[in-house]
Amino acid sequence: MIDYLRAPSGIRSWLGSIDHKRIALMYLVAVTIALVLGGAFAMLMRTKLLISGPGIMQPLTYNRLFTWHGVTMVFMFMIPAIPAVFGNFMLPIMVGAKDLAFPRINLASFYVYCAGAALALWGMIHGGADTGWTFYSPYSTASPTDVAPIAIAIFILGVSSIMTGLNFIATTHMLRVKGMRWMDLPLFVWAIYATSVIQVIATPVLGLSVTLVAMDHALHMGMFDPTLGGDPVLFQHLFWFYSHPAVYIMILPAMGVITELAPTFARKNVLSYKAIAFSSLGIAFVGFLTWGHHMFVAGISQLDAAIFGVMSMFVAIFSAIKVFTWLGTLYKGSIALTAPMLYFFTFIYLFAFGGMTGIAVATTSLDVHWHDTYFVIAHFHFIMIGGTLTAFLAAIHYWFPKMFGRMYPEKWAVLSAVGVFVGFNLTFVPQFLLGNAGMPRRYYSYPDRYHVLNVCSTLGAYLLGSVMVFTLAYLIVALFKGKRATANPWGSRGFEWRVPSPPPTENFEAPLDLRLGCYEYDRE
Amino acid sequence: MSSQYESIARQHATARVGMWLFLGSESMLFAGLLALFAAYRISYPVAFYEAAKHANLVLGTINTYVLLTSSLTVALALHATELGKRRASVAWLLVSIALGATFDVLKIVEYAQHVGEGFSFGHYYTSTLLPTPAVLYFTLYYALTGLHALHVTAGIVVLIWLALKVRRGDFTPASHVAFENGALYWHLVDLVWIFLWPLLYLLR
Amino acid sequence: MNELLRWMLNLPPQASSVARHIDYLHYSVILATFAGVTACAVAAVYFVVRYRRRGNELTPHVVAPGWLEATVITGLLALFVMWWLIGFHQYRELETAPPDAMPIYVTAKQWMWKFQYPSGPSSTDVLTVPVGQPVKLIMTSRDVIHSFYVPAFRIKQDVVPGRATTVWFQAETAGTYDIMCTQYCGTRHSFMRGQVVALPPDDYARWLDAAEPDHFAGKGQGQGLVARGREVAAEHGCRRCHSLDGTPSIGPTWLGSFGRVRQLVSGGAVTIDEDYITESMMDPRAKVALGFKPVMPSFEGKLAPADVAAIVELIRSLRDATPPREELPPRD
Amino acid sequence: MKRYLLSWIALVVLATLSLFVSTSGIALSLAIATVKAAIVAAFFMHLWGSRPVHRIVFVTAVCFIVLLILGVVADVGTRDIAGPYVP
Repeated sequence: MIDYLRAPSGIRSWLGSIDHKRIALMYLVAVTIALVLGGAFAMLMRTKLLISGPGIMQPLTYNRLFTWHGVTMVFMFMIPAIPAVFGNFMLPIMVGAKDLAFPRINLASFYVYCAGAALALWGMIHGGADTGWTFYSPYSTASPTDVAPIAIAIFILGVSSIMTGLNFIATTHMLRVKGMRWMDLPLFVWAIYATSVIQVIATPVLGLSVTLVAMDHALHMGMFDPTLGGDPVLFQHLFWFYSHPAVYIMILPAMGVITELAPTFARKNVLSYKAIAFSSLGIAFVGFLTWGHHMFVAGISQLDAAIFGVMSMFVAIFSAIKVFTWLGTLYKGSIALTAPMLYFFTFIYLFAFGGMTGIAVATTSLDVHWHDTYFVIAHFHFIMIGGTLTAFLAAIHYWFPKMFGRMYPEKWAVLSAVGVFVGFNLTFVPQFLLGNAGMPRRYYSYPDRYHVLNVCSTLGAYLLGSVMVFTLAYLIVALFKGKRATANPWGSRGFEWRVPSPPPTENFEAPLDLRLGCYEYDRE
Repeated sequence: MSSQYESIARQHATARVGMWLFLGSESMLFAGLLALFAAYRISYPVAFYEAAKHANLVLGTINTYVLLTSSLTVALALHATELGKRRASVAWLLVSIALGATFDVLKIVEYAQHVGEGFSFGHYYTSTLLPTPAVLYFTLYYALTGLHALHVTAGIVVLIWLALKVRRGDFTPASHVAFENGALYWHLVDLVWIFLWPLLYLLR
Repeated sequence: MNELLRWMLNLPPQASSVARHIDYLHYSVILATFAGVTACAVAAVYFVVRYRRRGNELTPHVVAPGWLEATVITGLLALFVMWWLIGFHQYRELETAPPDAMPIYVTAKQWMWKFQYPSGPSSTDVLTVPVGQPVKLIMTSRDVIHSFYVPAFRIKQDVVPGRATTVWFQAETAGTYDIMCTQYCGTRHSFMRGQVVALPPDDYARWLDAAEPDHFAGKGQGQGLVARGREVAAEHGCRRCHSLDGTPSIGPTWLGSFGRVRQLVSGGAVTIDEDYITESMMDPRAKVALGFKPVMPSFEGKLAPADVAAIVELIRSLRDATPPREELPPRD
Repeated sequence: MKRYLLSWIALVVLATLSLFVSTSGIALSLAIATVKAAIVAAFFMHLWGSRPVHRIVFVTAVCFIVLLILGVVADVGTRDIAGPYVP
């Protein structure tokens, strides 16, 4: 059985391929480019913040930069990253199927993603959108810059997200190998399933709100125009109805990856399978009830603030359950400290810290002080970079042998894991203190008393950026020069490690043997 | 049959599940606009009450009957294909396409009449008869019925594609899942109109 | 202890009445965070050392005992909901101004703050307030959403165009504190900053007398906003439909109407406050009073903010007199 | 076949009914619309006899539509309910 990398060779066979593994690799390339682009915008922003007053760039340029950083990172990296790359590659193998339910829709979702990304880049080059990735009306509908192309690009990226989600739900329901019940599914599949449910349900509302902004800006439709009696707070309702579940779209797959690491490297059964599986679904559904905590000071009624406040506390419980179950899995295990395991501990520490500051920000009266300050920015970067990006790196290192048939260099990987941890903390812990001192977000120039912390944060950003470039470099080198990998280098019981690496196009020669569960390390 | 399925029936069942997921996602698109409509109606009850009087109830009601009947004819077309009667199925499909087209034409007539009276949307709203927030009723009216009409037009294209495939004999009583999914899409479009009609026209 | 923690967390000085309580809640949440995270870290390090890999041996299938999971979940939930309870109680205090608060009218415009005092003077970007007395800011925006944020007072409220939002504070210590706009509002969003100058009561009184009322409206030398209100009402023709002494007229009388609940043509009722009066000037047919025709023209763009504030103050000043028996025409 | 005709007749009758009953407020018209929607979904869209997955997806979508509307209406409807400040 020739493996999928060399099966039919040639560019046309790759670009037109409907093999979920090849589409996953194409997504990996596209998503990495988006990460590099978003990171570049962030570096430029941090460079400007080195000096407190005006300088280095025009205010309009800075405002465009933070909008592009937001749009590129959120819609082109965070949301598609783990589901579209590792979900696409691993889900069929983990459920024992030869491919996803709708392979052609899977390929179409990749090209729709590329179309959306291209339109967004054209919009940016064309000098578009200084409104922030949140597009709050009435500024977004009256902005001097060209908002419509980027808004429509986000709509198109949303369509691609729905197609991916739809594919995963249908596959999990209908294509499990004979005899695999829901409770036999690997927990990564549960996490991707919960993410797909959110993608399918919440994304259309985002599509609607950004289209309304684009039409308001271009055709003066006046849906949220206060001079015509419209209420801008309603746009915030529609936007955050999608965007809060969207942060769960970003973190749930990361939790799925982390849940796979613990049993493999601790050689131990997951502490409580049901707790993790159902907390994934819990996060997905209760996550829809908490969008109002972004609007405590936006002028919503106190009753609403009360409801959304309580619900935000409930959804935090599910994340807390997961953290305790991961740590519990290590108890009485036999832990090997490899690079993915270093990322695992980085994730646990930063996600726990980010999650607890999430509780702090969800407490209504504290949010009045912190809303739209650098405290909120530090909070969500702790979850996005500390959580999703760390899990993305962990997944690349963990599944590198399976996807490419080669091993990554262990020494460099450990160095990069430590570098990410140090660089990250140096960048974002000062931002917590800046937020406490009251420095608002999206500030081109700030009062002088915030200067020292901003310089420190920028140095951290440079360190984090360089570590990321270093990681990308040695991974690309490992693609060609890495040692040949065996089918199961980590000795894991996971289903994906029971097929040769890299797996053949059909994934399985013989159907998956379910006698030994994917987390059963207590018997041979 | 694609290789990852073990039977053609399984592939059809998966196609139906996929279609239902798509319908769920598509209906969420209208959820946003319905939420806006509810919010503005609560903020400005008088303005919406006055503005709803100017909605053309006659055309609205005719459109409701047109869409309900088209749901029936599409269901009958599907039934005919299940029994293998290709000619009857194509005939029912053509009736459904005609009904869909009637809906779109009546919609355009209604829009022309409203714009003529000055009830356009947003900044193009020039009428002074009604209290100012009434412009929101018409902005929402155009958004809701416009989005719905877009879906009706897409439905018509799907029905035309189905009619061609039935005439070419691609569907057999055993394998016609694409026809079922096309019919499901058309029924969703009718379902949405069932809710739009009372909200926009029966605000008496 | 409070000072030490405030310095360590880089929090601004606690200059308003609510700041101290909010900071106590802040300390409890942040300390619990540190405790929780360090506990996780210590547990992780212990597990890594204690259970390091010695060979590919098998590990026992440990199942989490039900009681442990239940206690952890309910314990955490209780802690989080307790924070929410305290937080929401403080939020209620932050959101509802005390009735005796001194109202000041704030107009946010793209990249500046305008303050209008009820007794006449107005100022830009600098808000002077007495220490120890609650101050209520009635804010509206002329273009996009801004957000009034004073870190030292721990208060923040979005200023939404087309609507009046309120925020209140009571300065405890004299001094100048930064005002910042925290809702992105355009190119110079980061320059939209002002100052709150908190003066001891006697300095404030001296400042108030000395402050020349801004010749904003060009008229009304040195007399209060109420007098200016009477003049603006006459000049813009309000007096033709609204009487000040209770005599029934085309429009509802202003005598004794402020603070009362008024029935509306569309059913339902509204309490007459700054919000309703401002809205009725800009969009009169939105909430028409029961028993009256929707004939009032809109004053959108015809009245300067100072004039709007003047009329609101005039109606507020008439509220104590008892209105004659309001005979309402039968409901047609 | 017969089932389709029966449900079509029911739909037309209900539509005409909601025309006359519209003066008594929006709630009744919406209730009738929900009944009509149920008929279309159950019979025309074959929700009645098909796989449970279809019903789950349909019900979930309806729940989230209602959730969004309730969340927004709860805010707009109760904006100035906050009672006087009691120290």
